Amino acid sequence: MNTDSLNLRKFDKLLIANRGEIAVRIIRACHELGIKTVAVYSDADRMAPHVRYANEAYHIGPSPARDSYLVIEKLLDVAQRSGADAVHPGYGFLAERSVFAQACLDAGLVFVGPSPEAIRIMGDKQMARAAVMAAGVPVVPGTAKGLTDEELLAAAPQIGYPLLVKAAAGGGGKGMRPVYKSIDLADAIAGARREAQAAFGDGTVYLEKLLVDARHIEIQILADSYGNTIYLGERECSLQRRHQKLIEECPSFVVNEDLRQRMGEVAVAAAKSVEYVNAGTVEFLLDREKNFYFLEMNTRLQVEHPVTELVTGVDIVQEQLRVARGRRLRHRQEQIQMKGWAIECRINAEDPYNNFLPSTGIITHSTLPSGPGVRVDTGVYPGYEITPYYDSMISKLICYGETRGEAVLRMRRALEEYRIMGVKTNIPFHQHMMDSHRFLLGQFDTKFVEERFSMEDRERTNHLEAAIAATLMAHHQSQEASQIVAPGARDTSNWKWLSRWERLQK
Amino acid sequence: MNTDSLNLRKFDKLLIANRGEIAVRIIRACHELGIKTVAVYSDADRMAPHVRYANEAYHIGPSPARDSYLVIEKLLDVAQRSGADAVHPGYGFLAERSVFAQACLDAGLVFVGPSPEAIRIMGDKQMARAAVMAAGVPVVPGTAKGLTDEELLAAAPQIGYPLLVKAAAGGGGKGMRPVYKSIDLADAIAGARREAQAAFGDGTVYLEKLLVDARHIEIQILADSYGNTIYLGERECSLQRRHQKLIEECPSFVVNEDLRQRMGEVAVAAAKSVEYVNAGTVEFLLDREKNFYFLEMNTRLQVEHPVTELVTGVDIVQEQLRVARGRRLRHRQEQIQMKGWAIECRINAEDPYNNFLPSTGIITHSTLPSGPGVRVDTGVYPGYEITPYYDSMISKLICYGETRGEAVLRMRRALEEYRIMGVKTNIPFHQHMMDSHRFLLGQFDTKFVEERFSMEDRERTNHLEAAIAATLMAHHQSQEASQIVAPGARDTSNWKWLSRWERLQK
Amino acid sequence: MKYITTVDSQEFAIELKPDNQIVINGEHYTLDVERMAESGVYSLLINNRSIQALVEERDKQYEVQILGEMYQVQVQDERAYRLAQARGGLAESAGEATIKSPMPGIILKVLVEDGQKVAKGEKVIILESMKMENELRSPRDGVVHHVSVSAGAGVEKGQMLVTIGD
Amino acid sequence: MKYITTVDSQEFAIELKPDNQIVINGEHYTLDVERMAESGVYSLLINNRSIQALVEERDKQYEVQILGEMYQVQVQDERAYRLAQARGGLAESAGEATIKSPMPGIILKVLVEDGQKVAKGEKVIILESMKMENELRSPRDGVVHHVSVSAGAGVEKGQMLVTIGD
Repeated sequence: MNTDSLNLRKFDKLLIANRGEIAVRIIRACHELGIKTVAVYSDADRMAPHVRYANEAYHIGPSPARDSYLVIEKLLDVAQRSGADAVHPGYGFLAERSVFAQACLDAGLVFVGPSPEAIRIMGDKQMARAAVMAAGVPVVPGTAKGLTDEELLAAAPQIGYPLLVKAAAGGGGKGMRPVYKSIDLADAIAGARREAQAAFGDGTVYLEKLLVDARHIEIQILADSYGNTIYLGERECSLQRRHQKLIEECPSFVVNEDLRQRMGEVAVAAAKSVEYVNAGTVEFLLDREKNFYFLEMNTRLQVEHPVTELVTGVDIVQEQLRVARGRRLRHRQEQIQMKGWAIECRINAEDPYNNFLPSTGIITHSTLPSGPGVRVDTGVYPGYEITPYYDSMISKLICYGETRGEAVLRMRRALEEYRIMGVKTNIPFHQHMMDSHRFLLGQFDTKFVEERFSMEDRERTNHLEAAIAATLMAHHQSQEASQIVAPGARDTSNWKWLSRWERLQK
Repeated sequence: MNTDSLNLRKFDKLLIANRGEIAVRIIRACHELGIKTVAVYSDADRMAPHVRYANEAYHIGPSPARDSYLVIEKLLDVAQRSGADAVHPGYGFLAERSVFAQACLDAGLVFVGPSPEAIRIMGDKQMARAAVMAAGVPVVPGTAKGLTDEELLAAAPQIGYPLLVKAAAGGGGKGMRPVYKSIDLADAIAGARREAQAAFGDGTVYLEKLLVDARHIEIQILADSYGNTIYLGERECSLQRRHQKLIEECPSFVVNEDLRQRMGEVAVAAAKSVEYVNAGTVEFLLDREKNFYFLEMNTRLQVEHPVTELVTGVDIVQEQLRVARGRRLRHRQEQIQMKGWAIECRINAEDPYNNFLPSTGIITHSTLPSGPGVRVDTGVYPGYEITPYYDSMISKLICYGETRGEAVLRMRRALEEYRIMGVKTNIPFHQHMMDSHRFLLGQFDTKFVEERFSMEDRERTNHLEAAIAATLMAHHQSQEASQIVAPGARDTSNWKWLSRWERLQK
Repeated sequence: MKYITTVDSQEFAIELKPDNQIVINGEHYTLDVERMAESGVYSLLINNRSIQALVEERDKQYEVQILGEMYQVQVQDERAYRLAQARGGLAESAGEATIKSPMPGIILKVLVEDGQKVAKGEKVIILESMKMENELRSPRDGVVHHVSVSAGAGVEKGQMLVTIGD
Repeated sequence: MKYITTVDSQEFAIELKPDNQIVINGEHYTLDVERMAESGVYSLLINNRSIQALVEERDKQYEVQILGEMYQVQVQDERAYRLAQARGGLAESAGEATIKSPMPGIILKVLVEDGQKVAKGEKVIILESMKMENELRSPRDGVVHHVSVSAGAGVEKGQMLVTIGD
């Protein structure tokens, strides 16, 4: 498994095989390091910031990702035409497809990520389990894959209830069934197999213990090609809806220094089990008794990496690039200090008052919050259209404070400042969460948003003011319409027209 | 001097006796702490962000500051009408006028700052010198004030040349003359007296050693009303033009931990000499041999406080408010850790290619840089008019990095991203400085910008691209004009019109 | 000029008077208003209380954003309001409610059929779009009059899916 | 269509051709251009090299901002350029240069008088404005034709202060 040595060398021009905020994030890191950037874009993204901010940009096809961002040959063709000597996959799209990493290496390109072999192993739940178990990493108790229905039924009592039936090839909750009583197991296995067959073309399932009141805690790791692997503390990612993370924090309310060190060392062991190089994330479930179990390893940059950056002071994307260039890690483990607290809210185009229905449309206005302790990573702009082609994330709003309380209060302030028009956003959801007693006390698990949090008890307080503002606009419109008849009387100032309404009324 | 005890109590509504970015900064801190805010505005500022972000806003008169922001009675009247129980003066305007602090106390308001007495002493150069000398603080060698011409001439040899003749009531370089040879001294004293008399109505002058190759280093201090005073490290503010700071850093390239501690302890002693409470800054000149001399103490929040916030993690404005509410400091000296490096560039409306001439006009477009390590504190917006009434600062762009190098590279990236149209800005000056060899090596003093830095050697590289962009716009305009004749043929899309030019040409 | 303005289900009677005076449900306020050119940002000072609002007109309604929250507002002048009242009220239309597709996507499931009774908030359609399964729910109690699509169909934004009436 | 475009003192002959082709001083490029609605932001892809430019027209010139730098650009179509050349060139006007006040303020000092010779870049007026003393300098070599103000005078933005000719 020594493809790494091929995969490391100085490069000066990087192709970003992605779009949106993460492409912008990578371009910023490259420009800070003096690396030239090559963007790719689909029809929908001609005016996207990643196209405008990159040094070069190439069109790669129609808007659907399967015809553009997912077409390996097109990306390699652009790399060749542009003279790029490295590729950063971002997250999503091809980031965890070992064939893409391999194709880059075969084309003589540095792939900013781990070896294809590491991606392949960690991308297969069963292989990943086997690899990390061999390295002494605790995993959620469960069965091997490939068992028959009869073998699964026989294995269930050892695992105990509740348990989960999970698809070996699964993801996003598909082919997954919780089972609380042995009598329901046979049906659940059959249902999960059907769903997995339909979704992934592979009906293989396995059983896993279902952890109750568990938190999703993940460890950020960094590894260079000289065998140095360090962890950058944990992230708390329990606030999810339908397996989509909504709010992430660093550090976690429930992880103390001792637990952090133990989880960190286990995460490093997991990474080393596949000779991991570059940035990666080891996800764990943490139960009420502070037992933690390996869930999976994400072999790429994570959406929520900024909270770790703010608390550790380490620029993870710059470190990725340095490591891919064959450098050693800049930090030893003992140099990593956690200071302060960071929270990230994912701002999505969806309606929190209507079952989080995605909201499409053109963003007509966008004013980002700014000032102390506020960071916004975004790939949209006024005029940007939220299309069904890509995900609905508008931006990541990240706030830092000396303490968790300060970070929460700052996040409230920033959410109030953030102004987006044209599509509905989940900003009120985040505001409601920041006001929530249980969130403030850190009392939540992965089921909190879906099962114990509701927007219905949110009180909106500015009906009167909204009525006034809309009435003034309507009044102005009707005045303007009537003045078209007598254009000589028309107000020439763009600024003062509304303060004139009282005169119009006399 | 125990007015402090009157000056401290819990308050819930704060009047901000200021405008611009600092008013916005204070409002943000208040909202994060749950304090209601009252803004005041002149005619020019009705739409300013501080008015829109505050909970309440009151008009206080015409645009010139002497008719609005400087009128103590109007501010006290607004405090009374709004029920505000505290006042934050920001910086500039009335921030260092002891009569204003006293008037607030007399009106029963908490003044977020030190006692009137501390302001009065530190506001008088000679009294300040005397106070800090008594506390063992080194000052620049010089004479007392109020000496006759003969006494000054007699004292000069002990101080040695070069020296400065300075006005006791001076500021902004007025009434200040450098003298390099004894033969020029008499003339310089006479000239400085005339200038001081004209500018301040007070011809009192004194002599002071002129330090060559000196750096301007200042120490941020915080003091509560229980006698606790701490320092938050130093700021490097040597990059100035005409005594206006342009770029500030924390920490300084030339201050090591030992010097930091010595300067910090001296700054604390200076503050304690006037029983100082709240945030303050002690300014020093640091010579080549690392001797430092007290320059003055600013008894208020400083423009450049954000660089200290980023490196220490302490929110200085929140600490000001807590201390004014009678709380103890949250940190002991040994808890203050400096981590990383921060640089602030003041973005001003002025033309760096034309002798930094101020540029007035309306800001037609503004896109702030964002992403990792970038903070922008601004009080302007698209539609804002840069008027001659107030200073020409558009914003403060602050970048943070793990190292100075990372902060500089990030600043370059952020300056490239920052887009302002409608007025000229000094962004190219900052870009040129960030590229400058001497800046990168930290080799500069307070004379560097004026004497050894020029925009003339800056090479601008995008003439061709500018030509293309302008030509396309001109072409579009002429096409559009010709299409008015045949409106049926007009392009209805706002987006695609330019990609159509080739068809129009066929 | 008098207006009847509805936000959520709250009605406000708003009268604009000379000299920056405004009367809302009988209460007098002093109002100073400025708008930023072309951006839709309004700054209101209501008895010196500062409110920033973004306002856009869309589908004959106004969308108003204040402090992160979006409000849907209907404004009618007095005459139009009276006419509407005479016709049987504004919101309580006696006609059918229509569920339209909020975005392009694929119908995963149709959970109702013609003639079926439905309650307000009941799931009607599962639509896959933007990599997510989205539940479309009934906006009112009633009876399904017509289902226009079936599972597996691709639909465009705004396409009529189900009508619900009395 | 052919244009002669001047940036600082550099002249570019620019020809827009069909099929996204552009010829600049004889060199061919492939150009893709998009503009953002109403914000003046242009995205150029010049042989796939990405350039973002903000463009505004002001006083019959174009101000173009690229990567923090502002460029002043004059664009003339070929015919207008030839006419101007025939009249003696675009920038090298034979007439007077005028120093106008760039902002309202007070004249602190007038450093020249009528008939005095001045060099390009020489200080002519000290204007106090925005709490600063600002030096106004001669835009060219020449002779002071007329000084319209004296020390102590208040001036408006754009007010003529000094004219300089041959």
